Amino acid sequence: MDILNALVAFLNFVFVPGLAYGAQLALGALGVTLIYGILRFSNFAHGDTMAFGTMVTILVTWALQSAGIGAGPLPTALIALPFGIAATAALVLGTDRAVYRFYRKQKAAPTILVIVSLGVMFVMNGIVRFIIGVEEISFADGERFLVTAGEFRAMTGLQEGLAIRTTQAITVVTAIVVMVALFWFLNRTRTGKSMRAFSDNEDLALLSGINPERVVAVTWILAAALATTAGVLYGLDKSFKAFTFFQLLLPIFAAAIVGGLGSPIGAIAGGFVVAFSEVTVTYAWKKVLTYLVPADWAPDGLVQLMSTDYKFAVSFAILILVLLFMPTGLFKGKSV
Amino acid sequence: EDVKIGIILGFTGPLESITPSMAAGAELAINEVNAAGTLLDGSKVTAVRGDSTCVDAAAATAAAERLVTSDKVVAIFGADCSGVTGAILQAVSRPNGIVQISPSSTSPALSTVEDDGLFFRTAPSDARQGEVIAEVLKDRAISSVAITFTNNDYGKGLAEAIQTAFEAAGGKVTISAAHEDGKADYSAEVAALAAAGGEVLVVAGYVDQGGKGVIQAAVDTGAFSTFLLPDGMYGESLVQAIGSAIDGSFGTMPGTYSDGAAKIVEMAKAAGFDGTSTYVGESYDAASLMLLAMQAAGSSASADFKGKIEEVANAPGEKIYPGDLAKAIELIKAGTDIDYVGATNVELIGPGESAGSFREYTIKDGQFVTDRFR
Amino acid sequence: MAEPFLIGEGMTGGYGAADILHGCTLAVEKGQIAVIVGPNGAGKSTAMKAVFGMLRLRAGHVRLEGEDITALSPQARVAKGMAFVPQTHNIFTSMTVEENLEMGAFLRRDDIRGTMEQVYELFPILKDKRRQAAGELSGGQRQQVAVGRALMTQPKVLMLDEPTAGVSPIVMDELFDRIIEVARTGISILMVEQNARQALMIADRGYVLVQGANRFTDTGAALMADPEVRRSFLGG
Amino acid sequence: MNRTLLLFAFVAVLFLGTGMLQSWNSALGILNMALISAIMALGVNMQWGYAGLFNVGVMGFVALGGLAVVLTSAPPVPGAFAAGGWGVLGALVLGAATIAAAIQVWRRLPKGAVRTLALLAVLVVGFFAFRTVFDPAVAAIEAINPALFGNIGGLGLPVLLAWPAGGLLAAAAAWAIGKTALGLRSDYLAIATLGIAEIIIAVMKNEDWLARGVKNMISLPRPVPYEVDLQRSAAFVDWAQTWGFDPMTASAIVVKLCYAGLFGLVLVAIVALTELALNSPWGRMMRAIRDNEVAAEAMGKNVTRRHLQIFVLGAAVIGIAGAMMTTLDSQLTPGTYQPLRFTFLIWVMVIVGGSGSNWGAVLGGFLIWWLWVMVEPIGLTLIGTVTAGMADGSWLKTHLQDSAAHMRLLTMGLILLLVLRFSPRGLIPGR
Amino acid sequence: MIAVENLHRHFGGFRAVDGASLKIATGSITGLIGPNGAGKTTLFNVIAGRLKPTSGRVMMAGEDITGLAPHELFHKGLLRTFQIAHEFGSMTVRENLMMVPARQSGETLWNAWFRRKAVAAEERRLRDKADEVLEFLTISHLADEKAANISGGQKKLLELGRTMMVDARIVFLDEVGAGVNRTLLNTIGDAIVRLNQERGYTFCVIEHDMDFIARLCNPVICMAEGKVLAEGTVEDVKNDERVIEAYLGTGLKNKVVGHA
Ligand SMILES: Nc1ncnc2c1ncn2[C@@H]1O[C@H](COP(=O)(O)OP(=O)(O)OP(=O)(O)O)[C@@H](O)[C@H]1O
Ligand SMILES: Nc1ncnc2c1ncn2[C@@H]1O[C@H](COP(=O)(O)OP(=O)(O)OP(=O)(O)O)[C@@H](O)[C@H]1O
Ligand SMILES: [Mg+2]
Ligand SMILES: [Mg+2]
Repeated sequence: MDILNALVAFLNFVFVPGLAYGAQLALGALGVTLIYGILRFSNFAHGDTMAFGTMVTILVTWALQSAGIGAGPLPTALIALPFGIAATAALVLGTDRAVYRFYRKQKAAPTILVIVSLGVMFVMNGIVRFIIGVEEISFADGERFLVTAGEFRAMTGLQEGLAIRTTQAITVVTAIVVMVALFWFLNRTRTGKSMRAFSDNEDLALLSGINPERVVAVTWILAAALATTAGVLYGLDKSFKAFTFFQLLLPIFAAAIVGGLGSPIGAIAGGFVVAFSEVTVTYAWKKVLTYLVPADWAPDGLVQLMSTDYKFAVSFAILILVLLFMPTGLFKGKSV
Repeated sequence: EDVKIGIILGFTGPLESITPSMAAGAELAINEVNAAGTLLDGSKVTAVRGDSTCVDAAAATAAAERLVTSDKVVAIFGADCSGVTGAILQAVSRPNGIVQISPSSTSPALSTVEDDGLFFRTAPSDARQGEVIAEVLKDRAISSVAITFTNNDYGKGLAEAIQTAFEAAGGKVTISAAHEDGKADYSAEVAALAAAGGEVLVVAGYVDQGGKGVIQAAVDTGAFSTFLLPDGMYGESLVQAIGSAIDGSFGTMPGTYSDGAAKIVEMAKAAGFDGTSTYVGESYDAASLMLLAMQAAGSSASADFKGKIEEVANAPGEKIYPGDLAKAIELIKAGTDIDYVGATNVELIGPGESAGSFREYTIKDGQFVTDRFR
Repeated sequence: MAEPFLIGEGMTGGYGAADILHGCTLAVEKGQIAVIVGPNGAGKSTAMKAVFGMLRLRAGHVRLEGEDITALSPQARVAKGMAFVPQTHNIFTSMTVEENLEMGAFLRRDDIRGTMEQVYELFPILKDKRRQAAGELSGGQRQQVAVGRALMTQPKVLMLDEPTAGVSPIVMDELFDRIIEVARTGISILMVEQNARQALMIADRGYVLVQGANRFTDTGAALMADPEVRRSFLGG
Repeated sequence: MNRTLLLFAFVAVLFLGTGMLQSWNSALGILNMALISAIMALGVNMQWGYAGLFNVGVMGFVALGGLAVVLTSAPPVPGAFAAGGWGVLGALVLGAATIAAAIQVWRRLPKGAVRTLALLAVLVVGFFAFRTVFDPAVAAIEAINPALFGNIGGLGLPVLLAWPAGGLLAAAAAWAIGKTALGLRSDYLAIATLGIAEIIIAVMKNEDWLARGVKNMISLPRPVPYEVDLQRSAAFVDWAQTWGFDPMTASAIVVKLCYAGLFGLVLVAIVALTELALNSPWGRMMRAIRDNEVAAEAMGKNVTRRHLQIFVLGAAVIGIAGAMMTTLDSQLTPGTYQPLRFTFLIWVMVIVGGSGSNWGAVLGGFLIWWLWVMVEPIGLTLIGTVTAGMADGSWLKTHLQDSAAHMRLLTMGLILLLVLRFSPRGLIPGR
Repeated sequence: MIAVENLHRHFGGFRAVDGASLKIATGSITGLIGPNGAGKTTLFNVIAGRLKPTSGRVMMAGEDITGLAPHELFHKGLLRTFQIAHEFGSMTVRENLMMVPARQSGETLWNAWFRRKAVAAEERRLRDKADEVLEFLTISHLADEKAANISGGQKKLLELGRTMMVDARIVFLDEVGAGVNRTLLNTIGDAIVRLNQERGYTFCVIEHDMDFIARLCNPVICMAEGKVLAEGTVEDVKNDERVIEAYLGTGLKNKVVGHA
C-alpha cells in the first residue's frame, strides 16, 4: 500500500499531461469558437493560422536570439509573441478583405464559408511551407522544467517522479486567463456585446448603429491573437511542424463543438474533455493499482479498458456520448 | 539520349518532412552519374518529381500515370508509403512494363505481390531486423521491453517481428502499443507504456514523426530513460531535439562493415542536405541500382534492365560504395562484374528484396557511436 | 408648405429586377405622427426600408431636415437620429432583454439608465424578464422588446413597422399613449399599422399605399371618415 | 440549362485537353476517379442538398465500401474461418444483443439509480462475455501466417458483387449511426459523424482479422482483364497493331475504358434515379424538411424517418463508390483514409458544384478531381515560370524550387477561391 | 373534441402553463385570449406535440394524445399555424401548399421512380387545389414567388392557407390576424365560419383583435399566467373585471392629438 506513490504516478502520467494538453486544445478551441460565435462559420484555416503565427514568432525569436536578447528562465519566444500576433492579425485582416468580406456581403450560407475557409487553409498551408519549410523546429529555450521527475524523486524520496514543464504551467494559466477575459469581454463590454449582436442579427445590428466592419476586424484580431498564442505555446511545449498544426485542427474542433460552439467556457471544458478522454480511457491502471493493493494482489495484466490503438476512437466515442445527451454541447452552444 | 526517371514521394502529406531528403538522396546519385557523363555513352539523366501524397492512392497513380505516359520516364523511383507504392505498381508500372524501386516500403505483403519482375526495394525486410534487434537485446542482457510502433505496415510488421524474435529468445514484451503519426499529443501512449514498464522502450516509428513525440513525452515524464531505436528512428534530429537525455540509448540501422553510411552523410553535407535523415541511404542506393542496371543492360528500357538489377546489386564482383558510381560505370563497360554495396549494404534476395545487414550503435554524448555490425 | 422633417419622395425601387415601389412618397412633420396603411404586400415595409436606406432606390430622394440622405448607409442614418423597428427579425434573440435595450442605445454615450427605466415602466413585463434571452419570450413580449430597443435610441424620428402586431389590447393602448407622448416631445413618428383604426385615430397624417404607390393621403381623421377607405382597407 | 451544358462542355475540354497534351492514359485515369468522385459527391449531396444533414463522416462509408470488397471477393484464407469464424460471428451477435438489451433496459425501466445500475451491469457483463468469445477467435485467425494472411478471408465472389455489397454495408452502418446520432444538428452532427468515421477507420486499422489492418490487402481481384494478359494475348496484340497502336499503351487504355464504362453505367443509373426522386413530391417533401423542420413536422411529415431514409440512401451511394474505388485500386489500405481527402474534398465537390443539384454534384466531382490531380503539374509550371527569370543557383530560386511540391495545395486553394468567387452559390445552384 | 387536464409546462423554474384545464367542444370556434406571455402559444405547442408537457394530459375525442409527435397528430386531423410564420423559404408559395396533404403517393421513392403517371395525375389535382386556396387568400400572383420573398402579412396568409389544403378535424390558429389587413381578415373570418359550418371543422383561435374574436368565437377562454382566468361567451368575458384589468384595459388615455 502506497497511496502517495500511486497518486504521484497518476498525476505524472495522467493528470498533468491531460491538463496541459487540454489547455493547449482549449486555447485553439477558443479561437475557433470565437469565429463561429461572431462570424458564424467553422474556420478550417484556424490550424494554419496557428502555424503562420507560430512561424513568424519563431523567425522573430531567432532574430532576438542572435541579437542576444532573452527572457531569462522563460522562453525567448514569449518576447517575440506580440510580433507574431501583429503579423498574423495583418494576415487575417487581409484575408478577410480579399476573401471573406465578399461572401459576407452576399449573405452566403455557412457551408459555403466553410469551404472557402478550406481554400484559405490550402493557401496559408502553402505560404507557411514556402517560408519556413516542412521540417520540425524546436524553438524552446529557457528553463524547460519547473520540476523534473528526477528532482521530484530526490526531493520527496518517493519512487515515482512528477515532472512539470514550464510551458505546461504557462499554457494552463494562459488558457484560463484568456477564457475569463474573453467571457468578460463578450458579455460585459460594449464592443463585446456589439459583436454578439452582430452575430445574432446582422441587419438589426446595423439599425442599432453598430459598425459591422469594426466588429469583424476586432473578431479577426482576437482570433489571430488566440491562434498565435495557442500555436506558440503548443510549439514551445512540443515542437513546431506545419503538418502537426494542421492535424491539431481535428481535436480543436472536437473541443469547441463538444463544449458548445460560441461559448468560451465551453471551449475550455471541451478541451479538457477531449484531452482527458484520450488519456484516461486507455490508461493502464496496473502501475497505480500495484501501489495500492497488497503485493500478492498486484495485477498481472495491464488493467486497461482499451488498448491505445483505440485512443482516438474512444475519445470520439465519448464526444458522441456527450452530444447524445447534450445535443448542443456542454454549454448550450449555437448552431446555424 | 535523355534518360528520365520519375521520383514519386509524398512531398505533401504525413511524410512531407522526410521526403525532401529522400528525393535529394536519389538526385545525389543521378547528379553523380551526370557529372561522370559516361552513362550509356553520354546520356543525361533527369529526375522528374511527382507527389504521391503518401496517403492518396488515386492522386499518386494519377501522378505516376502522368510521369510515365506524358513525361515518358523510363523507371519509377518510389513511392514511399507502402499503400501508394502498391497502387502505383498495379495501376501504372505493371501495365506499362516500367521498373519501380521503392526506397522505403517495407510491407511484407509487397514480397509476394504479382510484379512481373519489375518491382524492387532497398529498404531491409522487417523480419530480418526483428531478429537483429532481439539479438542486440539479448546481448545487452535485457529481459523485458515495451514496444510502441507507428500504426502502419512498417511499424506493425517490425513490432511483430521484434516481439516474435525476442519472445523466442526468452525475453518478455510487456506491451506492444501503436501510436499514430502526426498527432498532437502522446501522453496516453506514454502513460500506458509506463504502466506496463520494461527496461527499454522499443520505438518502431519514424524519427521525424510520432516516434520522436513518444520519446520526448517518455523522457519528460521520466517513464523510460533508455530507448531502442530501429532504422526509422535513426537521425541527428533526434539528438538535437531531445539532447543528453537519450544518451545510452541504442539502435540498429542498415549498415555495412565499410564506411558507406558515413560516406553518404559527407556527400549529403556537401550537397547541402541532411544525410542522416531516414531513408536517405536507401534512396541513394535505389537510384544508383537503377542507373547501374541500365548501364549493365546497355539500355534504358525497363524490359532490358529489369533483369540486371539483382546482378548489379549482389556479389560477386568489385564492391561499389557511394561516390563510386563513375568507377562502377567504367567497370561495367569494361565487362567487370560489380557488387553494389552502397550506403546500406544492399543485397537483394528473393523477389527483389533487400537482405540488409545492420549496424548497432549507442548514443554517447550526443554522438552515434558504432558498436558493431551484425 | 415648408419642407417636412423627414420625407421620402418619389421612391422607386425593389429587391431584385422588378420594382415594388412606384414613385411612392411618405413624409412626416416634426413632432407629428404619420401612419401608413394598406393591404398585405402593398409595399409598406418596403417603403419603410427604403426610407431607412436598406434598399437601393432607382429613383427618388430621402431628406431629413432638408438634407439629402439618400446615399447614406443605415448606420449613418442611426447616427443622424433615426430609429427603426422592422416588421420581422426585430430583436436579438440570443441576447437578454436588457442587452437588447442596451444595443438600442449603442451610439449613445450618456447615461442610459433613465431611458431604460422608462421603457420598463411602459412594458413592465420586460423588467421581470430582463435577464432572459429575448428569443425565449412570447410573440407579444418580443414585439415589446423591439419597440423598447428603438425607444432607447432617443431618436429624432422613430419608424415603426407594425409595432402592435401580436400585442394585447391593454399593451397596445399603452403603446399608442406612449407614442403620442413621444410625439409631443417633438419626435416625429412614421409607422405602418394594420390595427389601422386605432392608429389613424392618433395620426396627424395617414397614407394608404396600394401596389407600391400612394392611393390616398390625408389627415388620419379624414381617412377614417372616407367610406371607400374604410371598406377597402380598414375592414369596414 | 444552357449554363449547365456549357460548364459540362468546359470540363469535357479539360479532360480532352489532358488527353491530347499529356496522354490519353492520364486523362482516362483521371476520368475513372472522377466518375467515382462524382458518385461520392452525389451521395453527399443527397444528404446535404436534399435534407440538410451535415455528414462529415464520408470517409467512413467509403472505407466500409472498400471493406466490402475484401469480404466478398478476396480469396478465402484456408482454415481461417474454421479457426475462428464462428467465434467472431458469435461474438458479434453477442455484442449486438448486449446493446439491444441495454437499450431495452434504458427504455423499460423508470428513471433512477436502479436503471443506471442495471444498464451498467448489462454493459459490463456483455462486454466481458463478448471479449471471452471474441479474443480467442481473433487470436486463432490472426495466428494463421500473419505476415501474409492473418485475416478471415473473403468469399471469393466476383468483384462486381462487391459493389452492391459495399452499398449494403455502408447502409447498414448508416442505419445504426442514424438511429443514434441524427437527433444532432449542423456542426454537432458533423463532429459526431466525423468521429464515427474515425472509429470505423480505427477498427479497420487495428482489427487485423478483418482485413489485415494496417498490413493492407493487396492484389484484390478486378472485373476487367489485366493489361499484362492483354499484352500477352496474340489476338489483342494483332488487333492493336492493325489499328496502329502500341500494344502496351493500347492495353492500358482498353482496361481503363472498361472501367470507365462500368463506372459510367453506375453513375448514369444513380443520376437518373436521384433526378427522378428530386423532381417528385418526395423531393419537395425533402426540401420542405430542409427548409424548416418544425413546420414540416407540423404538416405531418415524419422528419426523423425521412432523415434516416436519406442518410441511409446517401451512405449507400457513398459505399458503392467506395467499393468501386477499392476495386479500381485493387487494394485496401486503411492507413490511406484521411478526412481531408475522403471527406472534405468530396464536400468541396458538392459545394463548388452547387448543393442541392445532382448535376452540380457530378460537375463538381469531375472538375475538382481533375484539379486535385492537375494542380501538381500546374503548380510546378507556375514555379517554373516564376523562377525562369532568376539567376541560376540564387538562394531564392533554389528555395522556391525545393518548395515547388507545396504549390499543389496552394494552387488548389487559389482555384477553389476563384471558382467560389465567381459563383458563390456553386456552379449549378440547386433550388 | 379536445380536453386539456391540469396541464403544466415549465421552463426551468418558470411556469409558462401552470395547471390549465379547458375543453374545446366539437364543432365550436373557441377563442383563446390573454395578455402577452399568458401561455397561450405554449399551450398550443404542448397540444400540437411541439413541446412535451411537464405534467398533465391532453385528450382528443376521448383518446389520450399527450406527447404524440406533431406529425402523428397531423394524421389524426389536428392542424396548427405558427404565430411567427414558419414558411418553407426556398420553395415557391404554391409548393408550400402542395406539400401539405398527407400520404401523397409520390412521397415514396418507389412511386417517384416507377409510377410517374399516377403521381403526375395526383400532382395536377394538388396544384388545382393549391391555386384555389391562393385565389381565396388573394395571393394568386405570388404562386411562383419564393416564400422567403413575400411580405410579413402574406406569410401569415400562407400559414392559414396550409390548413386549408386538407380536411382537418380541428385547427389551431395562433394569431393569424396579426399583421393581416383588416379587410382581408374579415374575409378570412367568413371562411373560418364557413369551414366550421359546412365542413364541421373545430377551431381554436388565438387573437388579440377583440372585434375578430367577437365576430367568430363562442365560447371564449381567457388565460393569464398559465392558468384559465375566465371562460364563457364573448360578452361574459369582455365584462369580466379580471379580464379587463389583465388584458383589455380601458382604452387610450390621451385620446387624439391636437394638430388635426
Ligand atoms: N423556451 C422558453 N424558455 C423560457 N421561457 C419561455 C420559453 N418559451 C416561452 N417562455 C415564457 O413563457 C411565457 C408564455 O409564453 P407564450 O408564448 O405561451 O405566451 P403567449 O400567451 O402566446 O403570449 P403572446 O400573446 O405574446 O403570444 C412567456 O412569459 C415566455 O417568456
Ligand atoms: N426580400 C424580398 N425579396 C423579393 N421580394 C420581396 C421581398 N420582400 C418583399 N417582397 C415583395 O415585395 C412586395 C411588398 O412587400 P412588403 O413587405 O413591402 O409588403 P407590406 O406592405 O409590408 O405587406 P404586409 O402588410 O404583409 O407586411 C410583396 O409583394 C413581396 O412579395
Ligand atoms: Mg410589412
Ligand atoms: Mg403567442
